[in-house]
Amino acid sequence: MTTQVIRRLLQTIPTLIGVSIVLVLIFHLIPGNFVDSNPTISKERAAELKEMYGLTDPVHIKYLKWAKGVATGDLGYSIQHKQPVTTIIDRYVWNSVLIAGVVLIFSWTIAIFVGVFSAVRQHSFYDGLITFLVFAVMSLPSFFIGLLAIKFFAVDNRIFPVGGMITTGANYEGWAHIWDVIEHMFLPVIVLTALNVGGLTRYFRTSMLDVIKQDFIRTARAKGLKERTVIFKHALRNALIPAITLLGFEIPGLFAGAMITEKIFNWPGIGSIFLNAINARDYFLMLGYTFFIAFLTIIGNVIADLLYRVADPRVRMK
Amino acid sequence: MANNLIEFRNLRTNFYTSSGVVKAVNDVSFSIREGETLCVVGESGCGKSVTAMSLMRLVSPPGKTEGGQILYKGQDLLTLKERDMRHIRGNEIAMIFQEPMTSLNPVLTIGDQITEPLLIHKGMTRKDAKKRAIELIELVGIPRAAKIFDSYPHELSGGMRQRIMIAIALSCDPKLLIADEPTTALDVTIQAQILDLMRNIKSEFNTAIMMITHDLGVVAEMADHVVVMYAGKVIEEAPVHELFANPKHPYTQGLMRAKPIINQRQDRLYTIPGQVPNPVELGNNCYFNERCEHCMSLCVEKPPILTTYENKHKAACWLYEKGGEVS
Amino acid sequence: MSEAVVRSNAVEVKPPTKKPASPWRLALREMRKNKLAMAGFVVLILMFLFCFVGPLLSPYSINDAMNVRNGNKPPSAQHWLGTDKVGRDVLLRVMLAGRTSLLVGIVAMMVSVAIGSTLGAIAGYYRGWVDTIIMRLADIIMSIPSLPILIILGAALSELKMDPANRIYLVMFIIGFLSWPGLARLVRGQILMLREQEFMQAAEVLGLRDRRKIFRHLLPNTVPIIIVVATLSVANGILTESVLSFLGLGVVPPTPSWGNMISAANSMIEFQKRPWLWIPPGVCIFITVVAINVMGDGLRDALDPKSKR
Amino acid sequence: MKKKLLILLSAVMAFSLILSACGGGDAAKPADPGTKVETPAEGENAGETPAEGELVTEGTIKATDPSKSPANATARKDTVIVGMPAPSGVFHPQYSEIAYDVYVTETIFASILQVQKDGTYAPSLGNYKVSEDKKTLTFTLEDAKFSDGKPVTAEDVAFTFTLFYDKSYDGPTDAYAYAPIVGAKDYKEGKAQSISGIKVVDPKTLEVTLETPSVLALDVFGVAGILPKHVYGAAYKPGDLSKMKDTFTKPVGAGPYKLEKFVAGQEVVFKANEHYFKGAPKVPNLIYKVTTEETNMQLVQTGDTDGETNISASLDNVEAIKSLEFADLTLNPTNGYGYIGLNHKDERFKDKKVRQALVYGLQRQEIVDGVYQGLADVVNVPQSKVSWAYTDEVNKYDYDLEKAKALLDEAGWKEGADGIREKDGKKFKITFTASTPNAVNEVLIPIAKENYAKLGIEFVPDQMDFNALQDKVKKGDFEMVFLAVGLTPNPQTAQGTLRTGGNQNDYFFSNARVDELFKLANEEFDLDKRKAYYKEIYQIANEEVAHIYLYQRRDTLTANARVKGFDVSPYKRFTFDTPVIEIQ
Repeated sequence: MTTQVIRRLLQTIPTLIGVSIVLVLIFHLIPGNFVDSNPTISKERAAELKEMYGLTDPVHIKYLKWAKGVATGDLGYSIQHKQPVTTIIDRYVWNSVLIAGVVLIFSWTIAIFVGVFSAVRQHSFYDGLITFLVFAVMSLPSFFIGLLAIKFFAVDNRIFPVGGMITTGANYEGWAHIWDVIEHMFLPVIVLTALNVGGLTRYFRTSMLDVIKQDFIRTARAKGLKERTVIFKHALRNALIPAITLLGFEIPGLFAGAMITEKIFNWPGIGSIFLNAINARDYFLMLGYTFFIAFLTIIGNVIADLLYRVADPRVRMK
Repeated sequence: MANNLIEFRNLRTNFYTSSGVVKAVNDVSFSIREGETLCVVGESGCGKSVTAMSLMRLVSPPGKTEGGQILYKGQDLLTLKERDMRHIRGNEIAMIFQEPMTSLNPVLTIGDQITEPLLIHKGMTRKDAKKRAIELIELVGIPRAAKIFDSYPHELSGGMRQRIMIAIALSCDPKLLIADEPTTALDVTIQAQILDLMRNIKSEFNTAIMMITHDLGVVAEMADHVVVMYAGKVIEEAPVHELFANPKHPYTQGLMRAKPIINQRQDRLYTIPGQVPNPVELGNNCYFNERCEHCMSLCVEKPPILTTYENKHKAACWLYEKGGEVS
Repeated sequence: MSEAVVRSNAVEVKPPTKKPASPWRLALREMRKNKLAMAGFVVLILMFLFCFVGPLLSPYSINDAMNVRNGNKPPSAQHWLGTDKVGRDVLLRVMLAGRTSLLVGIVAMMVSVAIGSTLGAIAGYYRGWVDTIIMRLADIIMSIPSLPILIILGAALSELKMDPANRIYLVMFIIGFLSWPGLARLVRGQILMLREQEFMQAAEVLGLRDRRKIFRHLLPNTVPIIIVVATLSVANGILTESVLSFLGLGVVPPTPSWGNMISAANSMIEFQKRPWLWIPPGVCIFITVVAINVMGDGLRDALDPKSKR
Repeated sequence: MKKKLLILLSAVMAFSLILSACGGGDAAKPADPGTKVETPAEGENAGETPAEGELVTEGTIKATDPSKSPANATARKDTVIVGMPAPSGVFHPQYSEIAYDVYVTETIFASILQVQKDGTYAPSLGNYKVSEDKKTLTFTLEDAKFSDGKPVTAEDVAFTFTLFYDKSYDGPTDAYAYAPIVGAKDYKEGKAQSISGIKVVDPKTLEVTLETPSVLALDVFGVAGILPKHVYGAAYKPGDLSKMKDTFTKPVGAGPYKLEKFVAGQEVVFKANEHYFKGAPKVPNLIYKVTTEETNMQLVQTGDTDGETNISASLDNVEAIKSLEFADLTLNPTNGYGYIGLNHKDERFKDKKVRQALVYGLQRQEIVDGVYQGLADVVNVPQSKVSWAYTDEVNKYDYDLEKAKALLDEAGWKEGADGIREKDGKKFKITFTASTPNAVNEVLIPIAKENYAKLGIEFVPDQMDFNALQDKVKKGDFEMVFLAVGLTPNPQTAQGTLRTGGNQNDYFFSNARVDELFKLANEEFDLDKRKAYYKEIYQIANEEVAHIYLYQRRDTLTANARVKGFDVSPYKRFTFDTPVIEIQ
């Protein structure tokens, strides 16, 4: 087991290096830089600052310097925030993680139930309806759903707060604070879940349809098990195991989706910071964050892979 | 003479496919007596498995059991509430299937799968169920039962898996065991072992067995009574010796001839000419007429009726029908 | 209930032997029975007509001078869907935007299919280190979060002195380029399976060249799966473009796209006061993407032998 | 520090707020389908805003019914909440760069001088005197305390000033260019332990000696938030200010408020500083809440905020705020302007007549009204009309097609067979570099295209992403470009754009007299004398068409009428009013 884990981890290294090279190359191409956007400094000062930030290095030196930092856990220096990139990520990422986590739980739960229901009733009216609805929520751009949601739920009918994470000036403590945050989470979570749930529902439906056709389901029924037991114990477990590998790829999707919703709902997450960083050309913050997500994805995949091996007895590691 | 355990009366199960309605089980009647082994014989698609699934009430869409009765202990299973039917499945009537490789859930342990019926039907505690499960595993002839209990299906061979299937089926001491081609997918040596096992079970527990097969060798070895099906209909039914000695229906005769006989060298095995008719386009006639050597004009005009002859022998063929000759 | 029983029982029944229907004809027949998918197909055709023929019928033209004094007019007899801020006819813009958006979706799909299927086939056919390299590359692209990279590529490549009118091609290629790995994996899997099959041994015996084997014998067999993925990726392309437009990095004005038309109405006041600016493009995206998705889904069902009834 | 607004402005351009426009009240009839939409008649003049009646485009529009204030706002008896985009958490006066960080530091820190409504400096924490040779600035301090109760001394000021010249200082202030202190170079290079030009005379007096006189030094020293040495000294190590960055979220200053809590991306919570030297603020709690362009108006409406700094000045928004009835709306000319930059290295643009023709031949008023519906003015000098240095004694360049044609004829550009002017066999074709998406360009491009076509000039827009555009401009790789720029209270900073080789002079504008005037002005501390210099500079810039000046738009400050005392100008931000505002 340990050797498997180690081997799998070692395999990620070339991918990580590849990702980092691609990223640095792309970022190097980006026109504009933070220093030049300050109109009040002299050309000499601008050159001095660029030198200080390492913006003038040729790309391979830039890469080596940066890679060296990354190897020691230093993702670079955010010029805009005047802080290490890791500090900035740490400051904002948890808010994003909160949303992403809740969305992950909701969307998987909903997708599993709806997908199963839809598969069990394949070709029924409900299946058609669900198929349509799922495609409907998948078929609007995220920002559009977000703006519509704000319009209907926060502006026209003041059911949810317009945006942000806490009620300013309320100074809630304890449970009141938690409820306050939950209230503010409603809209972004609903929107992100709606966006995320569609594809997953389709996945689970297809996967369940495959499983339900298997012989062992017939065996289970022939044992006199309740249909619920057949579906949720026998079928779902088989459908879920391959889905574990999907989890790894959920990460970049969730964070990317969150970028838009954070911007719209004014949620203080890392996504909106990243968008700002792009516009301000905060070189290392852009690079650091993108690499961070890529890293999470790769690690997420490894973990998903290992989990899969744990969960599926057929490939279980001994 | 033992009592009827199961009685099929005019069972009809249809499948509504995109190309039309398939009468998979078309007015089938026969019965299984307590402690008896009944073999249902026929080619692929003749409706023998669907008959069994109809009995279990596990025919799924687009199939639908639409007529007739299946009497079990005087009750019509077809009208039973789903809840009551569940209590019969796996408990009083158990079933094993053709593909042992895929009939066990790959992500649950053998133990989980054997104890499941014990827990739900017998209300056993987990501990008792485990004890019983290990007994069952030993009963079906697998050594190191305790270890097998915790294994997963993929760790076992096909023969062992089929034994496990049998153990599951036997777990609640069913009155009837339906075995749908239980040996088809297995090696010949394993086949013999499984058949032995089933024979032992039958003698030990006095369980009735409804065995579905296309292999007349298996029939000869196992059956007390045989039902021959063709295109959804029962065309012949007789005690096993009677049938082998005196097959009436040309189809049955064909089957007999198609079976290789040991120590008898043949240049070519006999094959029944033609193909199984398209199930959607069945007319109002004898479905075998196109392939029959003895086809008469009547055969294409009217369907023959299953008629009882001597020695509890039933057949549906105009050849033996006086009425047929008359009209 | 499942179809398992059906498969093991009734489907043993031989299929009707009327005509030896080709798999395509079967798929088409299957498709026709899927009402939702057919509806999607019809809607899509109508949408194409709307976008490509519609502008020819409009009294306005894209070359009309803008007139801010005629801006932000609500729907009227002259302008059925009103005018935008600078006085352009919204209906005409919606139709022209549809051309852009559909084009973006289709070209992005073609790029993705071309790269994905070729690389997937090569990886699957040659295996070994070729496979490793291609799949590693796919891994790399898949693990870079696509939205940031789209944004960044959009910004980086704006360096190329690109006429904004041509920028849509760039957007198409970027979207297409970033979405090939998924398809490549699928195709690779299929090819790995297919190359072991008998007809390939026949090809081997004939001494065909690799290229011919891959592109004439193997790839065509993966067409169903490619078609399904391709259909869905058109929808995806349209959505991605709109999000990029919202961030100001997609198709840029004055070239209209549904995405940039919606995002032009970006304040709540605009949202509430002038619904004719965002409802039409919003509805168009919605209808088109739903139509493509249900059609793709139907195709999947039709082309996938496993899901045959 | 003065540059923050510029940064804000560039950011605004980058994000390209689509300023929603409204044709409300527009009398123009919809064109018949199938015909080209008529552009307004030639020569039709600016000035008229849509027939809206009295559109107030400047000053404060008072709330009509303060009692309509939402209950939750009214319920806040001791707290004022002001909305703004997210500060990034750089709460250090020498490092804060984006406008919203500056808002926070201005609330927490006090400076020696403070900017007035007209852009002049007034004494605050202290005052200054200039020596005879104008090289020595003497700063004197009031009796003041930091929020921790310790007094503000000349040592603190010296410490603050020294930081600017540290080798590892990477904040936005280019101190040496503005205030070349004697000894700063040696200190920066590590040759000296301290800066010889900074001298603490006594605890209330500090002397700063410059290498050359520079009025810009006030923009460094006058407005620098004074850091308490006893707090920040620990983080200070010459040549390595990395520890200073850990203090960003724990600021201590002598300003009206002290930081209570910073929730990144959400809010900045302040408590009144009881030691504030002008007397503790009347509002005990102040909160800056993070809002976004999409919904900031709704937050005022729901009472979640009492004030909002960032609602864009569009007719839609102005009307919406008016309709709230309980909010005061202040409309100020933005401290900046939009212009079309000409590359003076381009052969064609070297001819003044051509440049002038390009101004005369462009319907600037039409463009500005099209974008801002009256909430912007056409400008003719690179200075805000509220500045003390402003002058309108310049050519107005009203739209005059004939004059423009005549000028081009004089310049030797003759109309060719195809209607395009040519000279020496070269067609007059201008490539216009424009960022997109951009609200101004959307209107400007079609109008300019048409206007210049009438002049016989082919106008070809080349649109691109803002950063790409900026890059091109920096490289001098453009002919004509639309950009906006911010201004600072000190008119001297305009030297960056107008002086030969100025850091912002990407247009290669060069005029010997302008260079000379800027030099004179920089060495003069007397306002009247400086005013005369600047006036001449503006007149030359106008006459020579250094740039085609386009517009000055509006900024807003929206405040719930229950909060009294905001009195802002383009220079004097609301932060300077925080000590005096009251809740009614």
